[in-house]
Amino acid sequence: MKKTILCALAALALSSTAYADVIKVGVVGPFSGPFALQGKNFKAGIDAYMALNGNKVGSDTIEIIYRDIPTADPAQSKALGQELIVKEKVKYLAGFYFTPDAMAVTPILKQGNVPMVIMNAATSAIMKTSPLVVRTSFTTWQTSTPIAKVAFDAGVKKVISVVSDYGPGIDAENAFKAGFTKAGGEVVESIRIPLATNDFSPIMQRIKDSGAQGVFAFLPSGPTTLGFVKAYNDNGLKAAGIKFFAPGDLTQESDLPALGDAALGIQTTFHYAVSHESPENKTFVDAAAKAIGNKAELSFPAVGAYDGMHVIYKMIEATGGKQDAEKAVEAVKGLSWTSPRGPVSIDPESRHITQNIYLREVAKGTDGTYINKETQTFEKQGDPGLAAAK
Amino acid sequence: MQTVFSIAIDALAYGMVLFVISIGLSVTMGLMRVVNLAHGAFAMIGGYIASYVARDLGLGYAVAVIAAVVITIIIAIPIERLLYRRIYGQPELTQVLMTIGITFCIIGIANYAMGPTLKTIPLAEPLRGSVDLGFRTISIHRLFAIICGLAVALGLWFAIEKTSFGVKLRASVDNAAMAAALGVRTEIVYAISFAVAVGLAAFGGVVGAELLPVEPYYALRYMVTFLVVVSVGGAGSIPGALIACLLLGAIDTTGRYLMPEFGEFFFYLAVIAIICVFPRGLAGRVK
Amino acid sequence: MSPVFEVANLKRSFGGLVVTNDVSLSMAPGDRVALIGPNGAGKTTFVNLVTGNLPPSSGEVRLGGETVTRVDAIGRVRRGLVRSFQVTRLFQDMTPAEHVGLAVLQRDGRAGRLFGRFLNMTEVMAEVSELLEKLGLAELAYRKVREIAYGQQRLLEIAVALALKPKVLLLDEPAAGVPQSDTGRIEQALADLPPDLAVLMIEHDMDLVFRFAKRVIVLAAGTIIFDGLPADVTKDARVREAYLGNYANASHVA
Amino acid sequence: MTLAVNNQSIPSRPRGGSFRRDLIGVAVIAVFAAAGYILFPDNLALLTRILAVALLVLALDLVTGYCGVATLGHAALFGSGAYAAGILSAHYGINDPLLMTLGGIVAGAVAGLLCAVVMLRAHGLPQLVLSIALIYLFHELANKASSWTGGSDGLSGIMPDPVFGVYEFDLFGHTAYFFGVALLLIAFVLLRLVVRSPFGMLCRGIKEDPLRIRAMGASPNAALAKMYVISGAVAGTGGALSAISTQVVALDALSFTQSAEALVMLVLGGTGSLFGALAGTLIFMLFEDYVSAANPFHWLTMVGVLLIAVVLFAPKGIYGTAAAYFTRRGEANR
Repeated sequence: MKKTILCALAALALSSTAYADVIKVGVVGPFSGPFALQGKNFKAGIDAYMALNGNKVGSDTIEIIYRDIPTADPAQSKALGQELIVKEKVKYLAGFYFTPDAMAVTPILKQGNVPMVIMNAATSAIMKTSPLVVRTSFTTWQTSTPIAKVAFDAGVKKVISVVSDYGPGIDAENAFKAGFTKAGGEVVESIRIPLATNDFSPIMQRIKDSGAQGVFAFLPSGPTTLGFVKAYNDNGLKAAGIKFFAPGDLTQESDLPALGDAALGIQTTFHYAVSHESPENKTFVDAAAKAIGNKAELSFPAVGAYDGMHVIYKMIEATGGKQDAEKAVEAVKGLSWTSPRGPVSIDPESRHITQNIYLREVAKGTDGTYINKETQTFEKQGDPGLAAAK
Repeated sequence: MQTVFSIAIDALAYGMVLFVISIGLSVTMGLMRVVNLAHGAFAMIGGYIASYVARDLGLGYAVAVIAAVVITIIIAIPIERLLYRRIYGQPELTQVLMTIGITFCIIGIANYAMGPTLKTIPLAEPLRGSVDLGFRTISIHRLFAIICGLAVALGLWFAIEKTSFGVKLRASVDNAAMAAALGVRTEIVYAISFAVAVGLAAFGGVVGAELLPVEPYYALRYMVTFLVVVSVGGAGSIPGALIACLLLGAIDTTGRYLMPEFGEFFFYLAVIAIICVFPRGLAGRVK
Repeated sequence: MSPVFEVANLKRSFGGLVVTNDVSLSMAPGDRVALIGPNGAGKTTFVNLVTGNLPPSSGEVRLGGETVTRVDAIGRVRRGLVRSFQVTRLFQDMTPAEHVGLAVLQRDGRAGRLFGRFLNMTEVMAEVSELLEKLGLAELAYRKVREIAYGQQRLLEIAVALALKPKVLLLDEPAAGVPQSDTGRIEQALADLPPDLAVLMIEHDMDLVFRFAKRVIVLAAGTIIFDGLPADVTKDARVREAYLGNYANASHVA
Repeated sequence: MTLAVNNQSIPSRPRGGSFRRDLIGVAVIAVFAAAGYILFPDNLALLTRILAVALLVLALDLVTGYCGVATLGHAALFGSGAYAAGILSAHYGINDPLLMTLGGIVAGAVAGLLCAVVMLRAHGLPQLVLSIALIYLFHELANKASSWTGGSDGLSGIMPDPVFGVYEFDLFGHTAYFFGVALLLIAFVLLRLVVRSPFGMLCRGIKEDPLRIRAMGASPNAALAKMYVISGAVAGTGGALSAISTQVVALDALSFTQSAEALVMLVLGGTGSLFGALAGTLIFMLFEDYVSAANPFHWLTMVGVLLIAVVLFAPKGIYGTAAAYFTRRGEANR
């Protein structure tokens, strides 16, 4: 067995000795299916980065190989990861929208001598499964914790939490609860609803009956979010003054046109808003909008991918194009730069991105489109989820 | 007590929306004996057209509804001619394969043509907002959906039971050869029924869009729900479908209120229980 | 001889409509009985009650002295009450050999065996070939049923029934739909049925009834109106009325 | 009946025929497996996945193709096997791949029995809906029992030992592939025996006319339940293979999508034939892999077109239609 690995390593090493090489990066994400929009954003972010920074690092040409995984399907993800490493001989794996898909691939990183840059999957625990993982997106804990403080400071003492019954939802529930109780508030009820919920009226009734002053919600983006926000308005919760708090997944820019006026005034905390004001972001948005074709479809996975590419470029620089996963990861530990989302750095210990989290409110922009208007900044937020899991 | 009323209203509204969207499928499956998994795809096409007409062209909601129904039927005609005709009377599995294939194609095309984002259909002014019922508020659109459901149920019942077309349709369903011998042009009857079913799908897609928003995966996402509702009611039976929708709507709504985390369990356990007691569906005819 | 098959006061109503009313009959091994009756007399319901596909409102069915009223259709077959169907119900894609083989295996409780092929089971094949031979189907043994003529399918129905080694055989119009040229073979097959088997034949064709039956039962409006020798049946006034209506009586009077 | 033993008056069928076909079948699978290994040594993960799904589709063929029970919930059996194998390893430290497979087989069979109890209460369309309800219940159950199954994050920490203590499951997937090929071959040979056995004949009879089978004194439901258990064992093997080879199990193994895909593959290949099931799986998954790699963004349309084309031009499924064509040609030449 050991021999096989050695042979493989030798083979891989041989293939990477040539000077002007093509360095392949395998990107796994949902490019079709219900989450195709997120995959499209991956591609937009990557394309934008390469348009702005060229497709060469030193003398090496970077080539991206996309592989489609429409929904969370770890078996498929593992097969794709294996194929990318063994057949396509990629030196970097990136992408991964869903946590299980990322978790399926982490065990083979060491054997394949390939680092993985996660551009979205937001569960804290992934980082523990392999030392070769770096994440440039966010965790649900990271984005859901500050909103608890926001809610408490807004004078809300009793909150009901409503989350979709799956990994990220449960993370959000725990993160909010931890933050809110610590601040001195009370979570009066925690409701978990099935992912496939079409009609939210009964949930709204439940919220009303709970006597809470505010509601904290986490649902996957798409139709469910739309249904939830509409029900919140239609059932008179907004009119009754029950405040709405959520992490920014809920008011993803690509969903805002559909949410329309219903979403106005909703407060969320998140790491990135397309409307973020900075020269870096302007450059990024212009390039990414061009890549995706329709600016309205642009949202946060694009920035995760953009920064992911930045990290990969740095890794390639550090290793001189040679395949050395450990060295590559080592090189980006503590790396800091100004991302379109603001100043960020890679935490050397957790290899997760440290970044500003912004409080935003859905508002109408100057051109009549809906935006997440940033109103407050929580600086240099790490991932509280990893600590909580211990 | 207030809560009970409130849940009852929600259940009714949800059930009626389900009914409006699913009843077309009941027509294809019960009367034409086609397991039409592409039903949701036609509803989605209707939704897209309505969204385009109302939002991008800025025409009114009423125009959008009519355009959605008419254009969806026009789109469906060649599909019926070229593809569905080949599977009438074929084994169920063949029908499943064909209609899933059609669904995949429509999803792919919708994704390409309309993009992956959610599309909304701006409501007519009088349908926006909510009304206060005294013990709770409910969106006017929900009430509109309830009325639409009742209108569709009555209209279909009338068309099938009281018109000469209904007589021909029932004859064709009971015994196609006999009906043909009596001078009924079954091909035309089938074509019209298919058009009606597709039109109902489109109508349901538009009216239900507030609850089931239009996006490319609409066609697959809700396929199972439609199939379940129709089968529990007993395919082809309008009262059956109505009862099934109200019953499942009530179970779903109550379940989601009382124990949201077990919402799915309630729904599907109820489905299993109902089918075990009524193996042919609530209104299924015993042979 | 003690009766092998008894029906006592069998009654079945659908809502208010009594379809089978107080029917009793008894058969001994070797009996050859024909059950006739005009359309709508309740023959089909009677068959369903006897075979256990329909529960009776009241009354009893006994097989070899055992009350089987509460035994389901499958249990009755296993206790020796076997039927054939008015319209052949055969497996279109299977061969006559497979049909008979399956029946033999089922009778012996071996149809659930997961391994081995009956074609390789000598004693099963011996029985299969004997039965097919007897009914003149040997040459068709390995053709698919859909390829063989209807008359031969009827014979195969009988072969399948016999393979189950019944004590009581219910033949539901065994010659229905068979062209005139082939009825001879079916009659021959009926004549060759095992002598100790009790046979109840439901039939319209009076020629066949007279040639086959030693006893005729007439069912009309759910009740037995005649139970006796074939020779007497046409003379019976109630039978004439049941079949010919008032017209018969009128002509009689005239 | 004793006198008849040596009186075989009907010509006995050439017995070698079916046995020869078995050998050919095994040989064909072996050749395909070897070809896959030699031609696509870098795609073994995909090929192993195909093997696992092929077992699911074979299992589905047993109940759908051979018994006429249409189901959109067969992944319940597959997923139970996968989770059982995964839980054995992740929670109980039973890492022997053979024991894990055995666990998968048992769990699949039990799930099969459970499903049968519910499924056999109705027929036709309502039955199809029962299967859908079942798969959603299984799915929800696994989601709820997240301390056992990892919920929507998936069950990780599955670390199978080397097979026979020698062959390790490596990055390149050699061991997993051969392990899968071996499982598929064993399952195929056993199933060939089963479908030709008296029981297989009984099931074909049930598919055509359950009432007739009742009139022969056999209980269709008992037979179907038995077939469901066998089917569960086969699907469970596939699930275990999936868990062992990918070392992770997630809710998609118990999903409606997985069930529906399996049904599509079966119908695509041709129901009621083991080769049809295998051909359907191979063609569908290779096609999907090819078009989704060629165009990750719009491949679904291509798959749709393939399905429609099959219904229009090969109504018995690809293998079924091809087989019928060659049989006809063979007869014409005779």
